[in-house]
Amino acid sequence: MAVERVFDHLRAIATGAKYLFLKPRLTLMYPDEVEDLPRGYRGMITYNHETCISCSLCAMVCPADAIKMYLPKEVPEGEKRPKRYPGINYTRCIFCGFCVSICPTFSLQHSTIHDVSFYTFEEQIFRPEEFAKGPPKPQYDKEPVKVRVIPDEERGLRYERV
Amino acid sequence: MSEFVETISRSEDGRFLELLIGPQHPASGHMRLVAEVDGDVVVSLRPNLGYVHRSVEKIAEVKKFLQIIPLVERPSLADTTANNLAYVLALERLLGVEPPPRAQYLRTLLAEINRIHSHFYGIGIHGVMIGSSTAFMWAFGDREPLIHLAQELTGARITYSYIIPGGVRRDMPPDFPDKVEKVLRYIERRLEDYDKLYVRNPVVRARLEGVGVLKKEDAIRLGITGPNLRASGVPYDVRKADPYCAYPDIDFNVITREEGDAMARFLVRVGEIRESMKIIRQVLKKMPDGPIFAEKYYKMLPPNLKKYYEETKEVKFPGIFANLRAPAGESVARVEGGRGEVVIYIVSKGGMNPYRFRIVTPSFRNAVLFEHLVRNVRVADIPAIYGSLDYFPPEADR
Amino acid sequence: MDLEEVVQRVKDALSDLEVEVQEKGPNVVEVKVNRENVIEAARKLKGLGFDHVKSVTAIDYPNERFEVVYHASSYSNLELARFFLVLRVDLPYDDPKTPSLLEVWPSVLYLEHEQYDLMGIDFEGHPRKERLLLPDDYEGIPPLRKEFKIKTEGINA
Amino acid sequence: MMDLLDLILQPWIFIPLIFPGLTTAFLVLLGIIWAERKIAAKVQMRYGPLYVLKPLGGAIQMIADLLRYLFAEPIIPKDVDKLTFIFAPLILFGLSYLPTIVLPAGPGFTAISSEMSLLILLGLLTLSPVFTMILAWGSNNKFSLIGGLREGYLVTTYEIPLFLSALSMAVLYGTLDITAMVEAQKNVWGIFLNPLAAIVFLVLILISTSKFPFEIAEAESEIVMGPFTEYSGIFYGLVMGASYLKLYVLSLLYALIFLGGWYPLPSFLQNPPFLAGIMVFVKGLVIMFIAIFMRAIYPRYRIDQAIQIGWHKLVPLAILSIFLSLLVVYLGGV
Repeated sequence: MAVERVFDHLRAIATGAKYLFLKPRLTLMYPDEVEDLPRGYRGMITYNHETCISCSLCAMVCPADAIKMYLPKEVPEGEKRPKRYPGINYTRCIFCGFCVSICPTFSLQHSTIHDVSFYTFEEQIFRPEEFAKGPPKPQYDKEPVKVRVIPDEERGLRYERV
Repeated sequence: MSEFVETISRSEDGRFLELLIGPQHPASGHMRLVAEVDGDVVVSLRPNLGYVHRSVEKIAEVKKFLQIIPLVERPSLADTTANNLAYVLALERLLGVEPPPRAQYLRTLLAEINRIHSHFYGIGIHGVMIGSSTAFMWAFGDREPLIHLAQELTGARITYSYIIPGGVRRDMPPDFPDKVEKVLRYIERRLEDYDKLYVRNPVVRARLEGVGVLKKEDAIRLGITGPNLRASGVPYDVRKADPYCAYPDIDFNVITREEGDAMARFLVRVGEIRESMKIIRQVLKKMPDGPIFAEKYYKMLPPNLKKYYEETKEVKFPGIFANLRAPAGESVARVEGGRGEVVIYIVSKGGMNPYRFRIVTPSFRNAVLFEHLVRNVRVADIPAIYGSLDYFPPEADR
Repeated sequence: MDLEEVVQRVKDALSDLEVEVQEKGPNVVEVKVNRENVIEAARKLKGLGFDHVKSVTAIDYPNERFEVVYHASSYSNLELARFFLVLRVDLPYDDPKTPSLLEVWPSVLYLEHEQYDLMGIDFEGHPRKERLLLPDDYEGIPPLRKEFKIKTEGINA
Repeated sequence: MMDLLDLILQPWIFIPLIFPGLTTAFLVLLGIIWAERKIAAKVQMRYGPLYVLKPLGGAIQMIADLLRYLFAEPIIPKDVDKLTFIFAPLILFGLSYLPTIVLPAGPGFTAISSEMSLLILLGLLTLSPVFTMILAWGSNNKFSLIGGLREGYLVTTYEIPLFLSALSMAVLYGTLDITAMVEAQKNVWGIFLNPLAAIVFLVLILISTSKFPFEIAEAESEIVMGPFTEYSGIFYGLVMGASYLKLYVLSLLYALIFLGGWYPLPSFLQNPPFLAGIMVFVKGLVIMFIAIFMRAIYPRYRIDQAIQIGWHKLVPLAILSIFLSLLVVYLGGV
């Protein structure tokens, strides 16, 4: 029993020592390396104003009240009932993608952008006009290396330069 | 039940020290534990819940049925699929919708991937609570490949919102089984190293064996759930007792242990990781072809969305989903999540919102174990027992 | 064991009490009982093998009644574990009191406490009357009652 | 200029100020904490400190940390006993550094040559834990109090076997002078003559410097930071540095009495004693490396288990090691 315990100690130490000489690091060196996300990643939303039919399903389904229907800033002359268009509030958005899934005209789509920072809360509210311009680009100090994350039998995850 | 009437036994002469562990404490989580210590011995301990209470049940009453899916995921972030699935099962019973077989298998697949990474989360936290930073880093690192798989499947790392009434939101990518197999082989190999460095480490065993013993009859009496119940020798698992999704077709074992101590609870989790890998392999092998969205809702899609769904196997919601109405009635569903059984009970009066929404999470049912197990143990055993319960305060507080 | 058999057993066990037993769904047996009999009924159901409670839910029907719903099931008898036993107690709206089932099922300790905290149901005999999830100094309407309103914003900005 | 150099090279200046004293101790402090984090990171499949001087793997991370400790506001809580709260860390740090002056840096190169140098060193080592307990008491915090008590229990646990196993080596070599003990190991190192004492002493280094698996007094997940819970800024830097200083002293002692000191350096290289000093230093580093490597392997023991290990295992083994020494002496000695 006691001898067995000594071996257990030695085995634990040997296993730890083994890792001193292996190179299986899992760290992704963000922001020097940035994951090249596949299509289908649920990032920030892009909005196509041209195809939007103003059905407001996106606002109705939004679980966080992030999407709301906005009146245009300037109502066109002679329009009795101006159409409302969606705008998004990224302080609330939870990236569930229900709006994208329910949009019948594919006007809302996911981008793969997810790491954007803002200075104020107001900046994160995108009215339809700004929403149509697309999500802001993330700012990096220097251009990051794009890597693809690949499951690997030896290392768990492997990062391959694109 | 006199044993719970007065668990705090304030001494007259001020001999006992009242120790407030948390909420600002390295190992308390989002809760406070009120411990009374006599020297190094804990006389009694009461958890003080509610620090992160958000009243999910009340919010659900003003949310529409589909909007509740992300809401129920929020309380237990490490184990979102269980809550998502339990809610959708209850909702489907209310709506009378049956998802197609392939969707059932995809649900099972995600649930098991989630179970593995939820268990790694629990193992990691348990490790750092008894002082092994390596167990923590390893477990959290090895969680990453699984989260990556889930991300490929659903598009999100943690909050999947993948399971919707009538099916799932998208099919798996074509090369997915290959990637899963690679990750599973990696985890298998790594579990051997865990075994050598952590599980059989004499210090770990000294800290966990015989600590916080939960007897079988106490576990049943107190309604404990999940791996904590099975570690006390009760072979109850919802996947076997009341099978849902693809589990009736899958061959797997319910891991139980008789000891009921912290080590047993830890080992049940390790055993369940191995069983989950077995289940995932079977699911991928037996995965039937066919639709992933119920016929009832598919018919409601306009032609261009139908075409999109056929081409990309990505479900577009029919417009009715924005204002889904459930018939009056009530339904209850339970699901075996990583931490235990999630029970969801919906009372509907036929509107767009549930009339009463009830979610009982495993952590809330296990919270009683703090005062039951942490008595006449040493101060150092508080984190050892806490960690072994895989208790997650936001999940208990909801 | 199928549902009918369970229903029959429950009926037999509760035959001397005023209860209503019915099937509700594929694996749910519902027992309606008034609050005078609830402890007795629970004790008998526990004797059948329903050894723990999974959920206690109080439902508020404003100015009408409260309902307290216990979802019990079994751990020790795995055949019985497939079924939910729903024990339903009606309470008058102005007197939301019911005996606590803590003596029969210790597993309701936190579950009943939570309903006391959030719905204001008085479980007589329950040892804990302080706040559980709410802040200790909370006063006012219990938040799960219908008269406690929370605002939603609607879809228009 | 030459005079100054000569002055510095005098043992009574060189030892307290250069090696093994202040300068080296300070560099070791910076290096060893960095190495601890780096080694743990390597085992845990991550990088550890990296961005401070990236080409060298973040080697000057600890200088950045030191600056942070220096310039952070040292918060002195309202309810503490101010006198003890401020002075206990200073004294603790000073006392942890003090034993270095007894250590020889090379053959005949000592600041204080005494026939009792081993006893002096051990005596000085016992002083610092008292101040850990004092500052724990002065912090007026429940976690500090428990941490201080744990420290007290551990002191009673490790001191007796530590002395016994060190003295067993004195029995073996027939002297209490560390320099003479090294000279006695010219042919065979102490670790081979009395492996039992060597193992016991190594475990005791872990206990007395609060390293894993005996990091009990500071157990973060239990009692936050133990005696040091209320400390911040430079005071925290001092108390943390003190425990590493102790490790440094004990590791050098281990190198001297078990690992042959400056042997197997041939005698013509021993004078001037620079190479000898480096030899001792490298051996000490190996011991420090072993001590910090344990962080990556073990969780921590419970206090009662540690005390049990101390009294049930280490004390009998230490006594046994004295008999082993006697046996070796009887069979032929060194």
